Amino acid sequence: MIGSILTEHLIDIGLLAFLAATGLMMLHQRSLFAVVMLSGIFSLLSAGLFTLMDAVDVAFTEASVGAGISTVLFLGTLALTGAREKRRTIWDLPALATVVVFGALLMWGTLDLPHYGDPTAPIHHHVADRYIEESGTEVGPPNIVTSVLASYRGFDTLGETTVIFTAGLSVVVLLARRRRPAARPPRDASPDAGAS
Amino acid sequence: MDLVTQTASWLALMGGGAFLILGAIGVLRMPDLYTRMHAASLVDTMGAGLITLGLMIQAGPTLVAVKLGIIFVFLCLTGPISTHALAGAAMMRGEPPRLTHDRARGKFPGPLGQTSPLPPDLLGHDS
Amino acid sequence: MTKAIALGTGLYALWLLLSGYWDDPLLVGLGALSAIAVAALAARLHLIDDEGVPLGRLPRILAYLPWLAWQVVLANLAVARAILAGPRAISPTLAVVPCSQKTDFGRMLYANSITLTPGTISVDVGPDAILVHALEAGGIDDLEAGAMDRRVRAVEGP
Amino acid sequence: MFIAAAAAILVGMALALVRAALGPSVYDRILAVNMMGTKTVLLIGVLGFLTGRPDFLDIAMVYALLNFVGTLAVLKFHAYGSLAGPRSDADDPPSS
Repeated sequence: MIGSILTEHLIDIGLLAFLAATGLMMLHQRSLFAVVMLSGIFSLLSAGLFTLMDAVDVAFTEASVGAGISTVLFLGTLALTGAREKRRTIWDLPALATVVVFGALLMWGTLDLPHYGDPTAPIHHHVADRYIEESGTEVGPPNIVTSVLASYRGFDTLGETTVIFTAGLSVVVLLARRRRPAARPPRDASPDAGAS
Repeated sequence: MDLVTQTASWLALMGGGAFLILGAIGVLRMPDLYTRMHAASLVDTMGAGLITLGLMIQAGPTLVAVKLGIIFVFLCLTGPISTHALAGAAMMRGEPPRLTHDRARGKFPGPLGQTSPLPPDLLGHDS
Repeated sequence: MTKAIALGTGLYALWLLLSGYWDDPLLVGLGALSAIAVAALAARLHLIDDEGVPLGRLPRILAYLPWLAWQVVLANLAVARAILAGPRAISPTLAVVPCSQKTDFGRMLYANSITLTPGTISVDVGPDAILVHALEAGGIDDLEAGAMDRRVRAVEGP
Repeated sequence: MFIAAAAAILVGMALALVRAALGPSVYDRILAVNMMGTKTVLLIGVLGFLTGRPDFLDIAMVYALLNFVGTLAVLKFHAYGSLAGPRSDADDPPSS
Protein backbone atom coordinates (compact mmCIF):
# COMPACT_ATOMS: atom_id res chain seq x y z
CA MET A 1 0.00 0.00 0.00
CA ILE A 2 2.79 2.40 1.00
CA GLY A 3 4.62 1.37 -2.15
CA SER A 4 1.67 2.19 -4.36
CA ILE A 5 1.23 5.61 -2.72
CA LEU A 6 4.92 6.24 -3.23
CA THR A 7 4.71 5.35 -6.92
CA GLU A 8 1.68 7.57 -7.31
CA HIS A 9 3.76 10.40 -5.91
CA LEU A 10 6.59 9.56 -8.27
CA ILE A 11 4.23 9.59 -11.26
CA ASP A 12 2.78 12.86 -9.97
CA ILE A 13 6.24 14.37 -9.82
CA GLY A 14 7.08 13.08 -13.28
CA LEU A 15 3.92 14.51 -14.81
CA LEU A 16 4.40 17.83 -13.00
CA ALA A 17 7.97 18.03 -14.28
CA PHE A 18 6.71 17.41 -17.82
CA LEU A 19 4.07 20.11 -17.30
CA ALA A 20 6.72 22.60 -16.23
CA ALA A 21 8.93 21.63 -19.17
CA THR A 22 6.03 22.05 -21.58
CA GLY A 23 5.21 25.47 -20.12
CA LEU A 24 8.80 26.63 -20.54
CA MET A 25 8.84 25.36 -24.13
CA MET A 26 5.64 27.30 -24.84
CA LEU A 27 7.28 30.46 -23.54
CA HIS A 28 10.34 29.84 -25.67
CA GLN A 29 8.50 29.13 -28.93
CA ARG A 30 7.94 31.89 -31.46
CA SER A 31 5.79 29.83 -33.81
CA LEU A 32 2.29 30.05 -32.42
CA PHE A 33 1.36 26.87 -34.23
CA ALA A 34 3.95 25.00 -32.18
CA VAL A 35 2.55 26.68 -29.07
CA VAL A 36 -0.91 25.32 -29.86
CA MET A 37 0.60 21.84 -30.27
CA LEU A 38 2.39 22.17 -26.96
CA SER A 39 -0.76 23.37 -25.21
CA GLY A 40 -2.40 20.18 -26.45
CA ILE A 41 0.37 18.22 -24.73
CA PHE A 42 -0.10 20.41 -21.64
CA SER A 43 -3.74 19.50 -21.31
CA LEU A 44 -3.02 15.81 -21.99
CA LEU A 45 -0.59 15.86 -19.09
CA SER A 46 -2.93 17.72 -16.76
CA ALA A 47 -5.73 15.27 -17.51
CA GLY A 48 -3.32 12.51 -16.51
CA LEU A 49 -2.78 14.35 -13.22
CA PHE A 50 -6.54 14.73 -12.64
CA THR A 51 -6.96 11.02 -13.21
CA LEU A 52 -4.31 10.34 -10.61
CA MET A 53 -6.24 12.50 -8.13
CA ASP A 54 -9.36 10.40 -8.78
CA ALA A 55 -11.11 13.41 -10.33
CA VAL A 56 -12.38 11.40 -13.25
CA ASP A 57 -15.04 13.91 -14.27
CA VAL A 58 -12.58 16.79 -14.35
CA ALA A 59 -10.21 14.68 -16.43
CA PHE A 60 -13.10 13.96 -18.78
CA THR A 61 -13.80 17.68 -19.18
CA GLU A 62 -10.13 18.46 -19.63
CA ALA A 63 -9.96 15.77 -22.30
CA SER A 64 -12.84 17.13 -24.31
CA VAL A 65 -12.38 20.85 -23.74
CA GLY A 66 -8.64 21.22 -23.26
CA ALA A 67 -7.30 18.78 -25.81
CA GLY A 68 -10.21 18.88 -28.21
CA ILE A 69 -12.18 22.07 -28.50
CA SER A 70 -9.64 24.65 -27.39
CA THR A 71 -7.05 23.31 -29.83
CA VAL A 72 -9.57 23.71 -32.62
CA LEU A 73 -10.53 27.20 -31.43
CA PHE A 74 -6.88 28.24 -31.21
CA LEU A 75 -6.37 26.99 -34.74
CA GLY A 76 -9.38 28.94 -35.93
CA THR A 77 -7.88 32.04 -34.34
CA LEU A 78 -4.53 31.37 -36.01
CA ALA A 79 -6.30 31.04 -39.34
CA LEU A 80 -7.76 34.53 -38.87
CA THR A 81 -4.63 36.19 -37.46
CA GLY A 82 -0.98 35.31 -37.85
CA ALA A 83 0.95 32.24 -36.86
CA ARG A 84 4.12 34.00 -35.62
CA GLU A 85 4.64 35.87 -32.41
CA LYS A 86 6.09 39.37 -32.68
CA ARG A 87 9.65 39.42 -31.49
CA ARG A 88 9.93 41.26 -28.20
CA THR A 89 13.15 41.22 -26.30
CA ILE A 90 12.41 43.98 -23.80
CA TRP A 91 12.32 42.73 -20.23
CA ASP A 92 9.45 44.33 -18.40
CA LEU A 93 10.81 44.28 -14.89
CA PRO A 94 7.75 45.65 -13.01
CA ALA A 95 5.57 43.02 -14.71
CA LEU A 96 8.03 40.28 -13.79
CA ALA A 97 8.12 41.49 -10.20
CA THR A 98 4.30 41.56 -10.01
CA VAL A 99 4.04 38.04 -11.37
CA VAL A 100 6.68 36.71 -8.99
CA VAL A 101 5.10 38.41 -5.95
CA PHE A 102 1.60 37.20 -6.75
CA GLY A 103 2.87 33.70 -7.53
CA ALA A 104 4.64 33.60 -4.19
CA LEU A 105 1.49 34.86 -2.42
CA LEU A 106 -0.62 32.17 -4.03
CA MET A 107 1.89 29.48 -3.04
CA TRP A 108 1.95 30.85 0.49
CA GLY A 109 -1.84 30.64 0.47
CA THR A 110 -1.76 26.93 -0.39
CA LEU A 111 0.09 26.26 2.87
CA ASP A 112 -3.14 26.90 4.76
CA LEU A 113 -5.15 24.50 2.62
CA PRO A 114 -5.97 21.10 4.09
CA HIS A 115 -3.79 18.27 2.82
CA TYR A 116 -4.87 16.42 -0.27
CA GLY A 117 -7.21 13.60 0.74
CA ASP A 118 -7.49 14.76 4.36
CA PRO A 119 -10.77 13.26 5.66
CA THR A 120 -11.23 16.01 8.25
CA ALA A 121 -11.05 18.81 5.69
CA PRO A 122 -14.07 21.17 5.90
CA ILE A 123 -15.02 20.47 2.30
CA HIS A 124 -15.79 16.89 3.21
CA HIS A 125 -18.18 17.91 6.02
CA HIS A 126 -20.17 20.78 4.62
CA VAL A 127 -22.77 19.05 2.49
CA ALA A 128 -20.94 15.87 1.50
CA ASP A 129 -22.28 13.91 4.48
CA ARG A 130 -25.82 14.68 3.53
CA TYR A 131 -25.21 13.75 -0.09
CA ILE A 132 -23.73 10.43 0.96
CA GLU A 133 -26.42 9.55 3.49
CA GLU A 134 -29.57 11.03 2.01
CA SER A 135 -29.21 11.20 -1.76
CA GLY A 136 -30.40 7.63 -2.20
CA THR A 137 -33.77 8.42 -0.63
CA GLU A 138 -34.01 12.10 -1.57
CA VAL A 139 -33.16 11.81 -5.25
CA GLY A 140 -32.92 8.17 -6.20
CA PRO A 141 -30.01 7.25 -8.46
CA PRO A 142 -27.45 4.90 -6.94
CA ASN A 143 -24.61 7.10 -8.23
CA ILE A 144 -24.10 10.01 -5.85
CA VAL A 145 -22.27 12.12 -8.41
CA THR A 146 -25.29 11.88 -10.69
CA SER A 147 -27.64 13.06 -7.94
CA VAL A 148 -25.37 15.98 -7.12
CA LEU A 149 -24.98 17.04 -10.73
CA ALA A 150 -28.55 16.52 -11.86
CA SER A 151 -30.47 17.55 -8.76
CA TYR A 152 -28.63 19.34 -5.95
CA ARG A 153 -26.60 21.38 -8.42
CA GLY A 154 -29.08 21.28 -11.26
CA PHE A 155 -28.92 24.96 -12.26
CA ASP A 156 -25.15 24.92 -12.27
CA THR A 157 -25.21 21.87 -14.51
CA LEU A 158 -27.72 23.55 -16.81
CA GLY A 159 -25.30 26.44 -17.24
CA GLU A 160 -22.40 24.09 -17.78
CA THR A 161 -24.16 22.09 -20.45
CA THR A 162 -25.18 25.33 -22.16
CA VAL A 163 -21.53 26.35 -22.28
CA ILE A 164 -20.47 22.98 -23.62
CA PHE A 165 -23.27 23.00 -26.17
CA THR A 166 -22.18 26.45 -27.32
CA ALA A 167 -18.62 25.20 -27.59
CA GLY A 168 -19.79 22.28 -29.71
CA LEU A 169 -21.82 24.60 -31.93
CA SER A 170 -18.85 26.89 -32.45
CA VAL A 171 -16.75 23.91 -33.51
CA VAL A 172 -19.40 23.00 -36.05
CA VAL A 173 -19.47 26.58 -37.30
CA LEU A 174 -15.69 26.65 -37.59
CA LEU A 175 -15.48 23.33 -39.36
CA ALA A 176 -18.40 23.95 -41.69
CA ARG A 177 -17.47 24.49 -45.30
CA ARG A 178 -17.94 28.09 -46.32
CA ARG A 179 -20.25 28.38 -49.30
CA ARG A 180 -18.68 31.05 -51.43
CA PRO A 181 -18.22 31.16 -55.16
CA ALA A 182 -14.70 30.40 -56.31
CA ALA A 183 -13.32 33.85 -57.04
CA ARG A 184 -10.03 32.51 -58.35
CA PRO A 185 -8.37 29.14 -58.84
CA PRO A 186 -6.85 27.57 -55.72
CA ARG A 187 -3.33 28.71 -55.12
CA ASP A 188 -0.32 26.47 -55.31
CA ALA A 189 1.36 25.11 -52.21
CA SER A 190 2.51 28.19 -50.33
CA PRO A 191 5.66 28.12 -48.21
CA ASP A 192 5.52 26.19 -45.00
CA ALA A 193 3.77 28.34 -42.45
CA GLY A 194 5.33 27.05 -39.30
CA ALA A 195 8.79 25.61 -39.94
CA SER A 196 10.95 27.30 -37.39
CA MET B 1 -4.57 -15.19 -10.27
CA ASP B 2 -2.16 -18.01 -10.85
CA LEU B 3 1.43 -17.97 -11.85
CA VAL B 4 0.92 -18.55 -15.57
CA THR B 5 -1.39 -15.59 -16.15
CA GLN B 6 0.72 -13.35 -13.94
CA THR B 7 3.83 -14.23 -15.91
CA ALA B 8 2.04 -13.79 -19.22
CA SER B 9 0.69 -10.38 -18.28
CA TRP B 10 4.05 -9.34 -16.85
CA LEU B 11 5.75 -10.34 -20.11
CA ALA B 12 3.17 -8.48 -22.18
CA LEU B 13 3.45 -5.30 -20.10
CA MET B 14 7.24 -5.36 -20.17
CA GLY B 15 7.31 -6.05 -23.89
CA GLY B 16 4.87 -3.22 -24.49
CA GLY B 17 6.98 -0.87 -22.39
CA ALA B 18 10.09 -1.91 -24.30
CA PHE B 19 8.41 -1.20 -27.64
CA LEU B 20 7.12 2.16 -26.36
CA ILE B 21 10.60 3.25 -25.36
CA LEU B 22 12.13 1.85 -28.56
CA GLY B 23 9.61 3.76 -30.65
CA ALA B 24 10.30 6.95 -28.72
CA ILE B 25 14.05 6.46 -29.14
CA GLY B 26 13.47 5.95 -32.86
CA VAL B 27 11.47 9.17 -33.03
CA LEU B 28 14.45 10.96 -31.51
CA ARG B 29 17.09 9.18 -33.51
CA MET B 30 15.76 8.92 -37.05
CA PRO B 31 16.98 11.51 -39.56
CA ASP B 32 13.78 12.92 -41.07
CA LEU B 33 10.05 13.21 -40.48
CA TYR B 34 9.00 10.16 -42.50
CA THR B 35 11.46 7.78 -40.89
CA ARG B 36 10.39 9.13 -37.51
CA MET B 37 6.81 8.29 -38.39
CA HIS B 38 7.83 4.68 -38.98
CA ALA B 39 9.34 4.61 -35.50
CA ALA B 40 6.24 6.21 -34.00
CA SER B 41 4.05 3.48 -35.43
CA LEU B 42 5.86 1.02 -33.15
CA VAL B 43 4.22 2.84 -30.25
CA ASP B 44 0.79 2.70 -31.86
CA THR B 45 0.88 -1.00 -32.74
CA MET B 46 3.09 -3.22 -30.60
CA GLY B 47 3.46 -0.82 -27.68
CA ALA B 48 -0.25 -0.15 -27.27
CA GLY B 49 -1.20 -3.72 -28.23
CA LEU B 50 1.05 -5.46 -25.73
CA ILE B 51 0.17 -3.11 -22.89
CA THR B 52 -3.57 -3.48 -23.46
CA LEU B 53 -3.04 -7.24 -23.75
CA GLY B 54 -1.21 -7.31 -20.42
CA LEU B 55 -3.96 -5.27 -18.76
CA MET B 56 -6.63 -7.50 -20.31
CA ILE B 57 -4.97 -10.59 -18.83
CA GLN B 58 -5.00 -8.83 -15.46
CA ALA B 59 -8.65 -7.88 -15.79
CA GLY B 60 -9.80 -11.38 -16.65
CA PRO B 61 -13.03 -12.02 -18.54
CA THR B 62 -14.82 -8.84 -17.46
CA LEU B 63 -16.24 -5.72 -19.07
CA VAL B 64 -12.97 -3.98 -18.26
CA ALA B 65 -11.18 -6.33 -20.64
CA VAL B 66 -13.78 -5.59 -23.30
CA LYS B 67 -13.22 -1.86 -22.86
CA LEU B 68 -9.47 -2.33 -23.17
CA GLY B 69 -10.09 -4.26 -26.37
CA ILE B 70 -12.28 -1.46 -27.71
CA ILE B 71 -9.60 1.10 -26.88
CA PHE B 72 -7.05 -0.96 -28.79
CA VAL B 73 -9.41 -1.25 -31.76
CA PHE B 74 -9.90 2.55 -31.71
CA LEU B 75 -6.15 3.08 -31.71
CA CYS B 76 -5.72 0.61 -34.57
CA LEU B 77 -8.44 2.25 -36.64
CA THR B 78 -7.41 5.84 -36.05
CA GLY B 79 -3.61 5.45 -35.95
CA PRO B 80 -3.07 4.68 -39.64
CA ILE B 81 -5.47 7.42 -40.70
CA SER B 82 -3.64 10.13 -38.76
CA THR B 83 -0.30 8.77 -39.96
CA HIS B 84 -1.49 8.78 -43.56
CA ALA B 85 -2.90 12.31 -43.19
CA LEU B 86 0.33 13.53 -41.60
CA ALA B 87 2.49 12.01 -44.37
CA GLY B 88 0.20 13.36 -47.08
CA ALA B 89 0.09 16.85 -45.56
CA ALA B 90 3.86 16.92 -45.10
CA MET B 91 4.46 15.88 -48.72
CA MET B 92 1.88 18.30 -50.04
CA ARG B 93 3.29 21.30 -48.21
CA GLY B 94 6.76 20.64 -49.47
CA GLU B 95 8.78 18.75 -46.98
CA PRO B 96 10.56 16.27 -49.25
CA PRO B 97 11.74 13.00 -47.70
CA ARG B 98 15.40 12.12 -47.59
CA LEU B 99 15.70 9.02 -49.72
CA THR B 100 18.36 6.55 -50.64
CA HIS B 101 16.18 4.91 -53.30
CA ASP B 102 13.60 6.93 -55.19
CA ARG B 103 11.64 4.40 -57.17
CA ALA B 104 8.77 6.79 -57.74
CA ARG B 105 10.78 9.25 -59.82
CA GLY B 106 9.42 9.54 -63.33
CA LYS B 107 6.44 7.33 -62.62
CA PHE B 108 4.76 10.13 -60.78
CA PRO B 109 2.37 11.67 -61.51
CA GLY B 110 1.35 8.75 -63.62
CA PRO B 111 -0.58 5.92 -62.18
CA LEU B 112 -1.97 8.03 -59.35
CA GLY B 113 -3.63 10.32 -61.84
CA GLN B 114 -5.23 13.68 -61.44
CA THR B 115 -6.92 12.90 -58.16
CA SER B 116 -3.61 13.26 -56.38
CA PRO B 117 -3.26 16.42 -54.30
CA LEU B 118 0.52 16.22 -54.54
CA PRO B 119 2.23 18.73 -56.82
CA PRO B 120 3.93 16.89 -59.69
CA ASP B 121 7.34 18.43 -59.10
CA LEU B 122 7.48 17.15 -55.56
CA LEU B 123 9.58 14.12 -56.27
CA GLY B 124 12.11 16.14 -58.23
CA HIS B 125 14.16 17.04 -55.19
CA ASP B 126 15.48 14.42 -52.87
CA SER B 127 18.59 15.04 -50.89
CA MET C 1 -32.74 -2.80 -44.47
CA THR C 2 -30.67 -5.78 -43.36
CA LYS C 3 -27.73 -3.46 -43.05
CA ALA C 4 -29.64 -0.95 -40.95
CA ILE C 5 -30.74 -3.74 -38.61
CA ALA C 6 -27.18 -5.04 -38.43
CA LEU C 7 -25.91 -1.55 -37.66
CA GLY C 8 -28.52 -1.10 -34.94
CA THR C 9 -27.69 -4.47 -33.41
CA GLY C 10 -24.00 -3.73 -33.49
CA LEU C 11 -24.51 -0.34 -31.87
CA TYR C 12 -26.70 -1.84 -29.20
CA ALA C 13 -24.13 -4.54 -28.44
CA LEU C 14 -21.51 -1.79 -28.11
CA TRP C 15 -23.81 0.19 -25.81
CA LEU C 16 -24.39 -2.84 -23.59
CA LEU C 17 -20.68 -3.58 -23.37
CA LEU C 18 -19.68 0.00 -22.63
CA SER C 19 -22.43 0.84 -20.16
CA GLY C 20 -22.42 -2.44 -18.28
CA TYR C 21 -26.13 -2.14 -17.44
CA TRP C 22 -27.79 -5.48 -18.08
CA ASP C 23 -30.59 -5.69 -15.52
CA ASP C 24 -32.39 -2.36 -15.34
CA PRO C 25 -35.23 -2.56 -17.89
CA LEU C 26 -35.52 1.25 -18.16
CA LEU C 27 -31.87 1.80 -18.98
CA VAL C 28 -31.66 -1.22 -21.27
CA GLY C 29 -34.74 0.01 -23.08
CA LEU C 30 -33.35 3.54 -23.43
CA GLY C 31 -30.15 2.07 -24.81
CA ALA C 32 -32.11 0.09 -27.38
CA LEU C 33 -34.06 3.22 -28.27
CA SER C 34 -30.93 5.28 -28.86
CA ALA C 35 -29.37 2.51 -30.96
CA ILE C 36 -32.51 2.41 -33.11
CA ALA C 37 -32.55 6.20 -33.38
CA VAL C 38 -28.93 6.32 -34.52
CA ALA C 39 -29.50 3.55 -37.07
CA ALA C 40 -32.58 5.37 -38.40
CA LEU C 41 -30.71 8.67 -38.65
CA ALA C 42 -27.83 6.95 -40.43
CA ALA C 43 -30.31 5.44 -42.89
CA ARG C 44 -31.90 8.85 -43.50
CA LEU C 45 -28.47 10.36 -44.14
CA HIS C 46 -27.71 7.56 -46.63
CA LEU C 47 -24.70 6.51 -44.60
CA ILE C 48 -25.62 2.85 -44.77
CA ASP C 49 -23.96 1.42 -47.84
CA ASP C 50 -21.27 -1.14 -48.59
CA GLU C 51 -18.61 1.13 -47.16
CA GLY C 52 -20.38 2.17 -44.00
CA VAL C 53 -21.63 -1.29 -43.07
CA PRO C 54 -19.50 -3.90 -44.87
CA LEU C 55 -21.75 -6.68 -43.69
CA GLY C 56 -21.15 -9.19 -46.46
CA ARG C 57 -17.39 -8.81 -46.12
CA LEU C 58 -17.31 -9.10 -42.35
CA PRO C 59 -16.36 -12.82 -42.18
CA ARG C 60 -13.60 -12.32 -44.73
CA ILE C 61 -12.33 -9.23 -42.88
CA LEU C 62 -12.23 -11.22 -39.65
CA ALA C 63 -10.30 -13.97 -41.41
CA TYR C 64 -7.84 -11.39 -42.76
CA LEU C 65 -7.10 -9.73 -39.42
CA PRO C 66 -5.00 -12.52 -37.80
CA TRP C 67 -2.72 -12.60 -40.83
CA LEU C 68 -2.42 -8.81 -40.71
CA ALA C 69 -1.67 -8.92 -36.99
CA TRP C 70 1.14 -11.39 -37.63
CA GLN C 71 2.55 -9.16 -40.38
CA VAL C 72 2.42 -6.22 -37.96
CA VAL C 73 4.37 -8.20 -35.36
CA LEU C 74 7.03 -9.17 -37.91
CA ALA C 75 7.28 -5.59 -39.17
CA ASN C 76 7.58 -4.32 -35.60
CA LEU C 77 10.57 -6.56 -35.00
CA ALA C 78 12.18 -5.39 -38.25
CA VAL C 79 11.69 -1.69 -37.42
CA ALA C 80 12.91 -2.23 -33.85
CA ARG C 81 16.08 -3.78 -35.29
CA ALA C 82 16.47 -0.81 -37.63
CA ILE C 83 16.09 1.66 -34.74
CA LEU C 84 18.70 -0.19 -32.71
CA ALA C 85 21.06 -0.36 -35.69
CA GLY C 86 20.81 3.41 -36.09
CA PRO C 87 20.06 5.85 -38.86
CA ARG C 88 22.97 4.72 -41.01
CA ALA C 89 21.50 1.27 -41.55
CA ILE C 90 18.19 2.37 -43.04
CA SER C 91 17.39 2.90 -46.71
CA PRO C 92 14.33 5.15 -46.98
CA THR C 93 12.51 4.47 -50.22
CA LEU C 94 9.61 6.10 -51.99
CA ALA C 95 7.81 3.97 -54.56
CA VAL C 96 4.56 3.67 -56.42
CA VAL C 97 3.10 0.27 -55.56
CA PRO C 98 0.35 -1.04 -57.83
CA CYS C 99 -2.89 -2.18 -56.21
CA SER C 100 -5.44 -4.49 -57.79
CA GLN C 101 -8.50 -3.61 -55.68
CA LYS C 102 -11.56 -2.47 -57.55
CA THR C 103 -13.57 -0.72 -54.83
CA ASP C 104 -12.83 2.23 -52.61
CA PHE C 105 -13.29 -0.04 -49.63
CA GLY C 106 -10.61 -2.41 -50.89
CA ARG C 107 -8.14 0.40 -51.54
CA MET C 108 -8.92 1.88 -48.14
CA LEU C 109 -8.25 -1.46 -46.46
CA TYR C 110 -5.03 -1.98 -48.42
CA ALA C 111 -3.70 1.51 -47.77
CA ASN C 112 -4.55 1.31 -44.09
CA SER C 113 -2.95 -2.13 -43.82
CA ILE C 114 0.21 -0.72 -45.38
CA THR C 115 0.25 2.17 -42.92
CA LEU C 116 -0.59 0.02 -39.92
CA THR C 117 2.41 -2.17 -40.67
CA PRO C 118 5.41 -0.30 -39.26
CA GLY C 119 8.08 0.42 -41.83
CA THR C 120 5.69 1.34 -44.63
CA ILE C 121 3.39 4.37 -44.90
CA SER C 122 0.92 5.00 -47.69
CA VAL C 123 1.35 8.67 -48.55
CA ASP C 124 -1.16 9.02 -51.36
CA VAL C 125 -3.75 6.73 -52.87
CA GLY C 126 -4.65 6.71 -56.55
CA PRO C 127 -7.10 4.64 -58.57
CA ASP C 128 -4.70 1.78 -59.26
CA ALA C 129 -1.55 2.57 -57.31
CA ILE C 130 -0.42 3.73 -53.89
CA LEU C 131 2.52 6.01 -53.16
CA VAL C 132 4.41 4.30 -50.35
CA HIS C 133 7.25 5.55 -48.19
CA ALA C 134 9.25 2.71 -46.65
CA LEU C 135 11.92 2.74 -43.97
CA GLU C 136 13.87 0.06 -45.78
CA ALA C 137 13.91 -0.86 -49.45
CA GLY C 138 12.93 -4.40 -48.47
CA GLY C 139 9.55 -3.14 -47.32
CA ILE C 140 8.73 -2.08 -50.87
CA ASP C 141 9.97 -5.42 -52.23
CA ASP C 142 7.61 -7.24 -49.86
CA LEU C 143 4.68 -5.10 -50.97
CA GLU C 144 5.54 -5.60 -54.64
CA ALA C 145 5.64 -9.34 -54.08
CA GLY C 146 1.92 -8.84 -53.59
CA ALA C 147 0.91 -11.12 -50.72
CA MET C 148 -0.97 -8.37 -48.91
CA ASP C 149 -2.48 -7.06 -52.15
CA ARG C 150 -3.87 -10.52 -53.00
CA ARG C 151 -5.30 -11.02 -49.54
CA VAL C 152 -7.03 -7.65 -49.51
CA ARG C 153 -8.33 -8.41 -52.99
CA ALA C 154 -9.78 -11.65 -51.59
CA VAL C 155 -11.42 -9.77 -48.70
CA GLU C 156 -13.01 -7.42 -51.19
CA GLY C 157 -14.86 -10.29 -52.80
CA PRO C 158 -15.91 -10.68 -56.41
CA MET D 1 4.43 -4.67 -12.55
CA PHE D 2 2.08 -1.78 -13.31
CA ILE D 3 4.69 0.50 -11.81
CA ALA D 4 7.27 -0.65 -14.34
CA ALA D 5 4.80 -0.19 -17.19
CA ALA D 6 3.90 3.31 -15.95
CA ALA D 7 7.59 4.14 -15.68
CA ALA D 8 8.16 2.97 -19.26
CA ILE D 9 5.29 5.14 -20.46
CA LEU D 10 6.67 8.14 -18.57
CA VAL D 11 10.11 7.64 -20.12
CA GLY D 12 8.49 7.44 -23.55
CA MET D 13 6.56 10.64 -22.79
CA ALA D 14 9.77 12.42 -21.84
CA LEU D 15 11.38 11.37 -25.12
CA ALA D 16 8.32 12.51 -27.10
CA LEU D 17 8.50 15.87 -25.28
CA VAL D 18 12.11 16.21 -26.36
CA ARG D 19 11.03 15.64 -29.96
CA ALA D 20 8.25 18.22 -29.56
CA ALA D 21 10.83 20.69 -28.27
CA LEU D 22 13.38 19.98 -31.00
CA GLY D 23 10.90 20.10 -33.86
CA PRO D 24 12.29 21.11 -36.30
CA SER D 25 9.20 21.23 -38.49
CA VAL D 26 5.59 21.58 -37.48
CA TYR D 27 4.93 18.03 -38.63
CA ASP D 28 7.47 16.66 -36.16
CA ARG D 29 5.58 18.43 -33.41
CA ILE D 30 2.26 17.05 -34.60
CA LEU D 31 3.83 13.60 -34.60
CA ALA D 32 5.07 14.17 -31.06
CA VAL D 33 1.64 15.32 -29.88
CA ASN D 34 0.02 12.31 -31.51
CA MET D 35 2.48 9.98 -29.78
CA MET D 36 1.91 11.81 -26.52
CA GLY D 37 -1.81 11.19 -26.95
CA THR D 38 -1.36 7.44 -27.44
CA LYS D 39 0.87 7.33 -24.40
CA THR D 40 -1.61 9.29 -22.29
CA VAL D 41 -4.32 6.80 -23.23
CA LEU D 42 -2.07 3.95 -22.14
CA LEU D 43 -0.96 5.78 -19.00
CA ILE D 44 -4.54 6.40 -17.91
CA GLY D 45 -5.30 2.72 -18.48
CA VAL D 46 -2.30 1.57 -16.45
CA LEU D 47 -3.06 4.13 -13.72
CA GLY D 48 -6.56 2.74 -13.45
CA PHE D 49 -5.11 -0.65 -12.62
CA LEU D 50 -2.43 0.81 -10.38
CA THR D 51 -4.99 2.58 -8.22
CA GLY D 52 -7.47 -0.28 -8.45
CA ARG D 53 -10.11 1.71 -10.31
CA PRO D 54 -10.25 0.37 -13.86
CA ASP D 55 -13.36 2.46 -14.59
CA PHE D 56 -10.88 5.16 -15.62
CA LEU D 57 -10.85 3.40 -18.96
CA ASP D 58 -13.78 5.49 -20.18
CA ILE D 59 -11.53 8.56 -20.20
CA ALA D 60 -8.84 6.64 -22.01
CA MET D 61 -11.44 5.82 -24.64
CA VAL D 62 -12.53 9.44 -25.02
CA TYR D 63 -8.88 10.38 -25.37
CA ALA D 64 -8.23 7.79 -28.03
CA LEU D 65 -10.99 9.33 -30.14
CA LEU D 66 -10.21 12.98 -29.34
CA ASN D 67 -6.57 12.58 -30.19
CA PHE D 68 -7.59 11.39 -33.63
CA VAL D 69 -10.04 14.25 -34.21
CA GLY D 70 -7.50 16.75 -32.90
CA THR D 71 -4.73 15.48 -35.17
CA LEU D 72 -6.99 15.61 -38.21
CA ALA D 73 -8.17 19.14 -37.35
CA VAL D 74 -4.58 20.28 -36.97
CA LEU D 75 -3.53 18.72 -40.25
CA LYS D 76 -6.53 20.13 -42.05
CA PHE D 77 -5.71 23.55 -40.73
CA HIS D 78 -2.12 23.25 -41.75
CA ALA D 79 -2.81 21.85 -45.18
CA TYR D 80 -5.50 24.36 -46.13
CA GLY D 81 -4.81 27.32 -43.86
CA SER D 82 -8.28 27.04 -42.38
CA LEU D 83 -10.58 24.44 -40.91
CA ALA D 84 -13.07 24.80 -43.71
CA GLY D 85 -11.52 22.46 -46.25
CA PRO D 86 -9.82 23.23 -49.55
CA ARG D 87 -9.90 26.99 -49.93
CA SER D 88 -11.79 28.49 -52.78
CA ASP D 89 -12.24 32.01 -51.45
CA ALA D 90 -10.13 35.11 -51.37
CA ASP D 91 -8.96 35.02 -47.74
CA ASP D 92 -5.29 35.31 -47.09
CA PRO D 93 -3.47 32.35 -45.62
CA PRO D 94 -1.89 32.76 -42.19
CA SER D 95 1.26 34.79 -42.55
CA SER D 96 4.40 32.72 -42.84
